[in-house]
Amino acid sequence: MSYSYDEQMFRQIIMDHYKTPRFKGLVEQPGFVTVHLKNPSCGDDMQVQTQVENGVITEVHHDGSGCSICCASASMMAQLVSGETIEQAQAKKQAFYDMVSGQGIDEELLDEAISLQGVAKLPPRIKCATLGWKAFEQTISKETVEQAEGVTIVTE
Amino acid sequence: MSYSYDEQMFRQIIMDHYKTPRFKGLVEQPGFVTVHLKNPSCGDDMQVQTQVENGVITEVHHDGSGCSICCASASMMAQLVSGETIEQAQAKKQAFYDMVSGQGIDEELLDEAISLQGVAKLPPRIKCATLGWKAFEQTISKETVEQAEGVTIVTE
Amino acid sequence: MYNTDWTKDFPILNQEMNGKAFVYLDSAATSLTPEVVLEKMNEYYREYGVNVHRGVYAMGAKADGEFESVRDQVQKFIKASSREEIVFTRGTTTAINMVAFGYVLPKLQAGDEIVTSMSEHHANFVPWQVVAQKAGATLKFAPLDANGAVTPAALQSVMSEKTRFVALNHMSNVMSALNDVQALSRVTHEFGAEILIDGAQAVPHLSIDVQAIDCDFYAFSGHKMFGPTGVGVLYGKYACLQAMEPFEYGGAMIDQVQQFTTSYKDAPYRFESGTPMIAEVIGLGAAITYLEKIGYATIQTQIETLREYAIQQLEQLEQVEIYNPHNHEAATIAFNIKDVHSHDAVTVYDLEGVAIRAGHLCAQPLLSEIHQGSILRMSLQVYNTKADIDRFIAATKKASDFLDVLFL
Amino acid sequence: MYNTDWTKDFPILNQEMNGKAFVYLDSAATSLTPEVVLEKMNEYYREYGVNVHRGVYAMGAKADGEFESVRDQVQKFIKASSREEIVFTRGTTTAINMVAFGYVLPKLQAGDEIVTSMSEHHANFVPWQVVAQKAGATLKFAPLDANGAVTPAALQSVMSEKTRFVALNHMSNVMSALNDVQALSRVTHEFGAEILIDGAQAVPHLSIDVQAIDCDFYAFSGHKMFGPTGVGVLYGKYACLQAMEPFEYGGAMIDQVQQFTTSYKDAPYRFESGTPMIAEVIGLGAAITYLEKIGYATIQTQIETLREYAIQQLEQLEQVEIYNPHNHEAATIAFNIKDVHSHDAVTVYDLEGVAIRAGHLCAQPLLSEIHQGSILRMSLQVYNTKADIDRFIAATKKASDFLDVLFL
Ligand SMILES: Cc1ncc(COP(=O)(O)O)c(C=O)c1O
Ligand SMILES: Cc1ncc(COP(=O)(O)O)c(C=O)c1O
Repeated sequence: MSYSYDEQMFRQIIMDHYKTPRFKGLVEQPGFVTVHLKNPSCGDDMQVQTQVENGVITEVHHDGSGCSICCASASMMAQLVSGETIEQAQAKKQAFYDMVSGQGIDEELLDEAISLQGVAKLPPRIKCATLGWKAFEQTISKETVEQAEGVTIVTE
Repeated sequence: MSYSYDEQMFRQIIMDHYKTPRFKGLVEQPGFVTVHLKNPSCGDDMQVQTQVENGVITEVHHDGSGCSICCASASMMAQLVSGETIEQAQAKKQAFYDMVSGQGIDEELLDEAISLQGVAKLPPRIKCATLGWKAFEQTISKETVEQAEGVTIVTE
Repeated sequence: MYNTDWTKDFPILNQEMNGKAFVYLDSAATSLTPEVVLEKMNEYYREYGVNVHRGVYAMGAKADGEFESVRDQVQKFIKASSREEIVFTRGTTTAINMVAFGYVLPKLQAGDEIVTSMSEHHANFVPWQVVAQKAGATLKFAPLDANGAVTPAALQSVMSEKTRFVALNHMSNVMSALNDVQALSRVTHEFGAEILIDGAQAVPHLSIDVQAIDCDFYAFSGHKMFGPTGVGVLYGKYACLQAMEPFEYGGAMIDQVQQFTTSYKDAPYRFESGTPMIAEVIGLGAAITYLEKIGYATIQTQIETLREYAIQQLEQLEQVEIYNPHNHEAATIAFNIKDVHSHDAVTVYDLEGVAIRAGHLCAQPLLSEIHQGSILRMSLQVYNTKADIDRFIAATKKASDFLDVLFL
Repeated sequence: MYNTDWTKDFPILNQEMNGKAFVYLDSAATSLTPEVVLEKMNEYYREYGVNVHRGVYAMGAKADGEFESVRDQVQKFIKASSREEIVFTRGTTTAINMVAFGYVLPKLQAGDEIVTSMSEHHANFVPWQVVAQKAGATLKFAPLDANGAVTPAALQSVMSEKTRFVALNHMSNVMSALNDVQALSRVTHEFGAEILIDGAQAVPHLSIDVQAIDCDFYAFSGHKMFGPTGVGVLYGKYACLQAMEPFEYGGAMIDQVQQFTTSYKDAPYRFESGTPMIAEVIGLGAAITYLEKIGYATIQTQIETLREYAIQQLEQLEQVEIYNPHNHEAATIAFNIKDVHSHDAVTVYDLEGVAIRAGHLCAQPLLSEIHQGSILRMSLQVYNTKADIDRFIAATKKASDFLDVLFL
C-alpha cells in the first residue's frame, strides 16, 4: 500500500462514524428494499434500506450492531451512495471491495472510506468492513436478492 | 497345545455333527426355556431350548443356521449336556471355553468336542464355536437371562 | 502425483495377515487411506488444530478456510451448481437419514408411496421402511433385472401419481450393478416425485455430475473413496435443502436463540450443528485431490482388467457360483462356494492373507432375492494387482477344504 | 509418560500466529491434540485400516478389538456400570439430540414440562426448545445463582409433578460454573423425572463417576479432551438406552431386515448405524489414556494457579469487566473490555499471537441474562503457562486502543 495517509485523521474519521453514525435507523415507509445480513462468526448484524427512483439512490438507511469497523463502514457507505446513480454506487462498492482486498485505493470514489484501508491487512475483519456494503449491494440487485443466502427481504 | 490327536477322526466327528446334527429342531411344549443368540459379525443364528427338572437337564434342543463350526459345536453341546446335572453341564461349558481359548483340553469332560480344539488358533471363529454354548448357558442361568444382551427369551 | 508403487501411498499393503503378505480385496467396505490424506489431517492437528466457524483469530480463520475450501472442492467434484448445496455429514447413513426424516417424512401423507429396491444397502432401505411406517405410506420396490440393476422401465412400472419419493443406489454394494440414474431421475420427475441417489459405491469409481443426473439428493461417504472415517457428504438441490428440517439442533446451525424461539441459518449450515468433523472434512479434501490425480480412467481400467482376469479363472472352478458375472463395470465379485458356508470359506482366505467379506453385507433384502443366507464378496480398487488375484484364486481353490483351517 | 515440555506433545504450540509465538487460550472451544492421539490414528490407517463389526478376517478382528476396547476404556473412565451403556456419537451435540428425539420426545405429552437453564450451550438448549414445541410441552428454566450455576434449590423451585426431563450442564461453557450434578440428579429423581448432564466442558477438567452422579444420561465430546474431532460419547443407564428409539437407521444397527419390517440390535449397537468413526474412536481411547497419565489433579492445579494469576492482574485493569471472577474451579475467564466491542478487542489479541474467543459463544441465552451482546472468553488447559498469561495481560492492556490494528 503506497498511498500516503494521515493516520490521525483516519482514526478520527472512523471513530466519528462509529460514535455518530450517519443515516442510522430504518424507516417505515413504502418504496424501500431492506436487506438483513449477519456475520455468523462474530455476530455482526446489519440491515440496509434503500430507495431507488429513476436509477438514482434517493435514500439509504442502515441499522445494526457490531464492531467499530462494521458500524463505521456502514455509516460511510450510506453517506457515499446517497444520491448517487446505481452505476456510480456500484463503482464505489467495487472500489471499496478492491481496497479492503488490497487491490488499490481509489480516493476519489471512496472519499472518507479510505480511512478503512488498513482492513486489507486484517483478513478476518474484511467481512466486518464489507457487511454493510454487501447488504446495500443486495438491496439494489433484484437478481442477487432472490438467490442470496442469509437474507431477509422486506419490500414495501 | 500338547494334546495328541487323530486329525482324521476329528474331521469326521465335526462333519458328522455338521451334516447330521443331534437334538436339532425346537419343540413346542411348556417347561422349556429358549434363548436366541446371534453373532452379528457373520450372521450365525442359534436358538437353544432347555428343560430342567430337579437340577438335571432333561432335554436340550437347538436350531439355527451358521457355519460348520457353529452348527457342529451346538450339536456336540446338546449331546454333552443332555441328562447332566446343572453343575456338571456348567463344568463342561467351562471346559469348552477353556479349550477354545487355548487354556487346556479336558478330554474327559469334552469327549467328542475336543475335535474343535483347533478353534483356539482361529480367534475370529471362537464366537462361532461358543454361540450354542452361550445360548445354553443363558437358558440355565436366570440371572444372566435377565441382564443378557441380544437375547430373546421364551419361557413356557 | 500419486505413486505407482502403491505401497508407498498405502503402507498397509506392506503388512502381513496371518503371516502372509496382505491382500486387500474389501475396498467396497472401506477403501485404504493414502498417506497424503493422513498428512493433511496431521497438518491440521499440528499446525492449526483449532475450532472452525467462530475463528475470529488468524489460526481459526485458517482452519475455517481449509474447511470451507473443501466445500468448493466437493462442489466441483460432483458438479453441483453451488457450494451451498454441499452438506458435510458423518457418512452416507447419516445423509440418507437426514433426508428421510427431515425432508420426506414431514411431507408424507397416509397412502403416499415411496419407491426403493431390494438391492439397496440397509442404509438406503431401513430409513424408508421406518418413514413409510411412521407416515402410513406404502413402500414399493422397483424390480431388479438379472444383473441386479433397476432399469428405467422397472422404475416406471412401480411409479404412480401417489409416489412422493424414490431412493435408489447409483451402484449397488453386492452386485455392483450400475443404475442409469439420469434416466431414473427423469422417470421420477415425470411422476412429480423426487429422488435420492445413494452414491456410496459409485463415487469411488465413476465421475459424478449431479446436475446432469438431475437428482434431488445425492449421498456418499469419505471412507470409501480414499478419505478418512467419520465424514460424508449430502448433496441437495438448494431449494430441497432449504425446505428440509434440521436433523440436529445446537451450536453453529442457529441464527438467533431466544428463550423460547430459535431461528436457523440457511442451508447448508443449518445441517451442520455442533463442532464439525474438522480434520475429517479436511482429509476428505485431500482424498478428492488424490482421486482426481489418479483419475477415474485409470481406476476403471485397472479394476476392469483385474475383474475380468478373476472372473475368467473363477468360472473354471465348478464349485464357485458367481452372482454378478456380467456386471462389467462392477468393482465387486459376489459369489459363493457350493456347500461351503461363507463364514467357513472366509477363514480359508483369511489364513491365506486375503481379506474378503462374508455375510449379509448389509443387504439382507438382496440376499433374500437371490435366496442366499450369506455370501462372499471380493472388491477391487486401483491399488490391487494381478498378483492379488492370483492369491485370491489360490485361496478359492482351497476353500472347499474348509476344515483344514482347524488342523494347520 | 506425557512430556512436561508441552511443545513436544503439542507441536502446534511452536507455531506462530501473526508473527508472534502462538498462545492458545481457547481450549474450551477445542483442546489441542497430543501426538500420541495422532500416532494412534495413523497406526490404524497404516497398519489395520479396515472396517469394523463385520471383520471376519484377522485384520478386521484387530480393528474391531481396538474399537471395542475403547468402549471398555470409556466405561472405566466415567465409571459406568457396563460397557453396553457407552454409545459412540459424532459429538456432544449429536448425543443430546439422540436423547431429545429418541427418548424424551416419544414420551412427552402436551402439558408436560422440561427443565433446562439459561446457562446452557445451544447444544443443550435448542433441542429442548424444539422437543417441547413439537410435543406441546413447556420449557422451564432453573434460575442461575450469581456465579451462573444452578443450585439444587434453584432446580427444585421449578420442578413439579409435570416435569418429565431435566437437561443441565456439569460445567457451563462461558462462566465455567460447576454444578453439583449429583444433587441435581437427586432432586430430579425425587420428582420422578430423568436427567441428562451435558459434560462437554466438565470431562476435560474433572473425574466423572456417572454412577455416583446417578444421572440417566451423560454426554461429552472427544475434541475438548485431547481427542480428535468427529467423535463423542453418550452414556445412558442401560434401561434408558434400551427404551430409546434409534436416531439413525442403516447398517450395523439392525438385527434382521425383511421387506417390510426390521428388528434392531440391543443398545448400544442400535445407536451406531453405518460405518462408525473408526479412527476417531480409536483416537479417543488414546486421548483418555493421555489424560489419565497427566491426571486430573495436575490439570486442576495448573489451571487454578494460572487462572488466579490472570484474575489478579485483570482486576487491576479498570477497563476490564469480569463476569465469573469467583468461579475458582473454572477453566475460563469470561469478560469484556469496557466500550470495546468484543470483535474489536479480539483482533488486538490476535495480532499479539493470543487466541481467545469473542462473540456469543453458542450461549445466547446466557448472554441475554447478563445483558451482553457479545463477550470475550479466555480458557485454559494444562499446557498453558505463566508466560501465556503474561502475553494475555499485555494484549488486554492494548485492547482499548483497538483502532491501532488498522495502522500497524
Ligand atoms: C457445554 C457444552 N455443551 C455442548 C457443546 C457442544 O459440543 P460439540 O460441538 O462437540 O458437539 C459444547 C462445545 O462447544 C459445550 O461447551
Ligand atoms: C451402497 C451403500 N450405501 C450406503 C452405505 C453406508 O455407508 P456408511 O457406512 O459409510 O454410512 C454403504 C457402505 O457400506 C454402501 O455400500
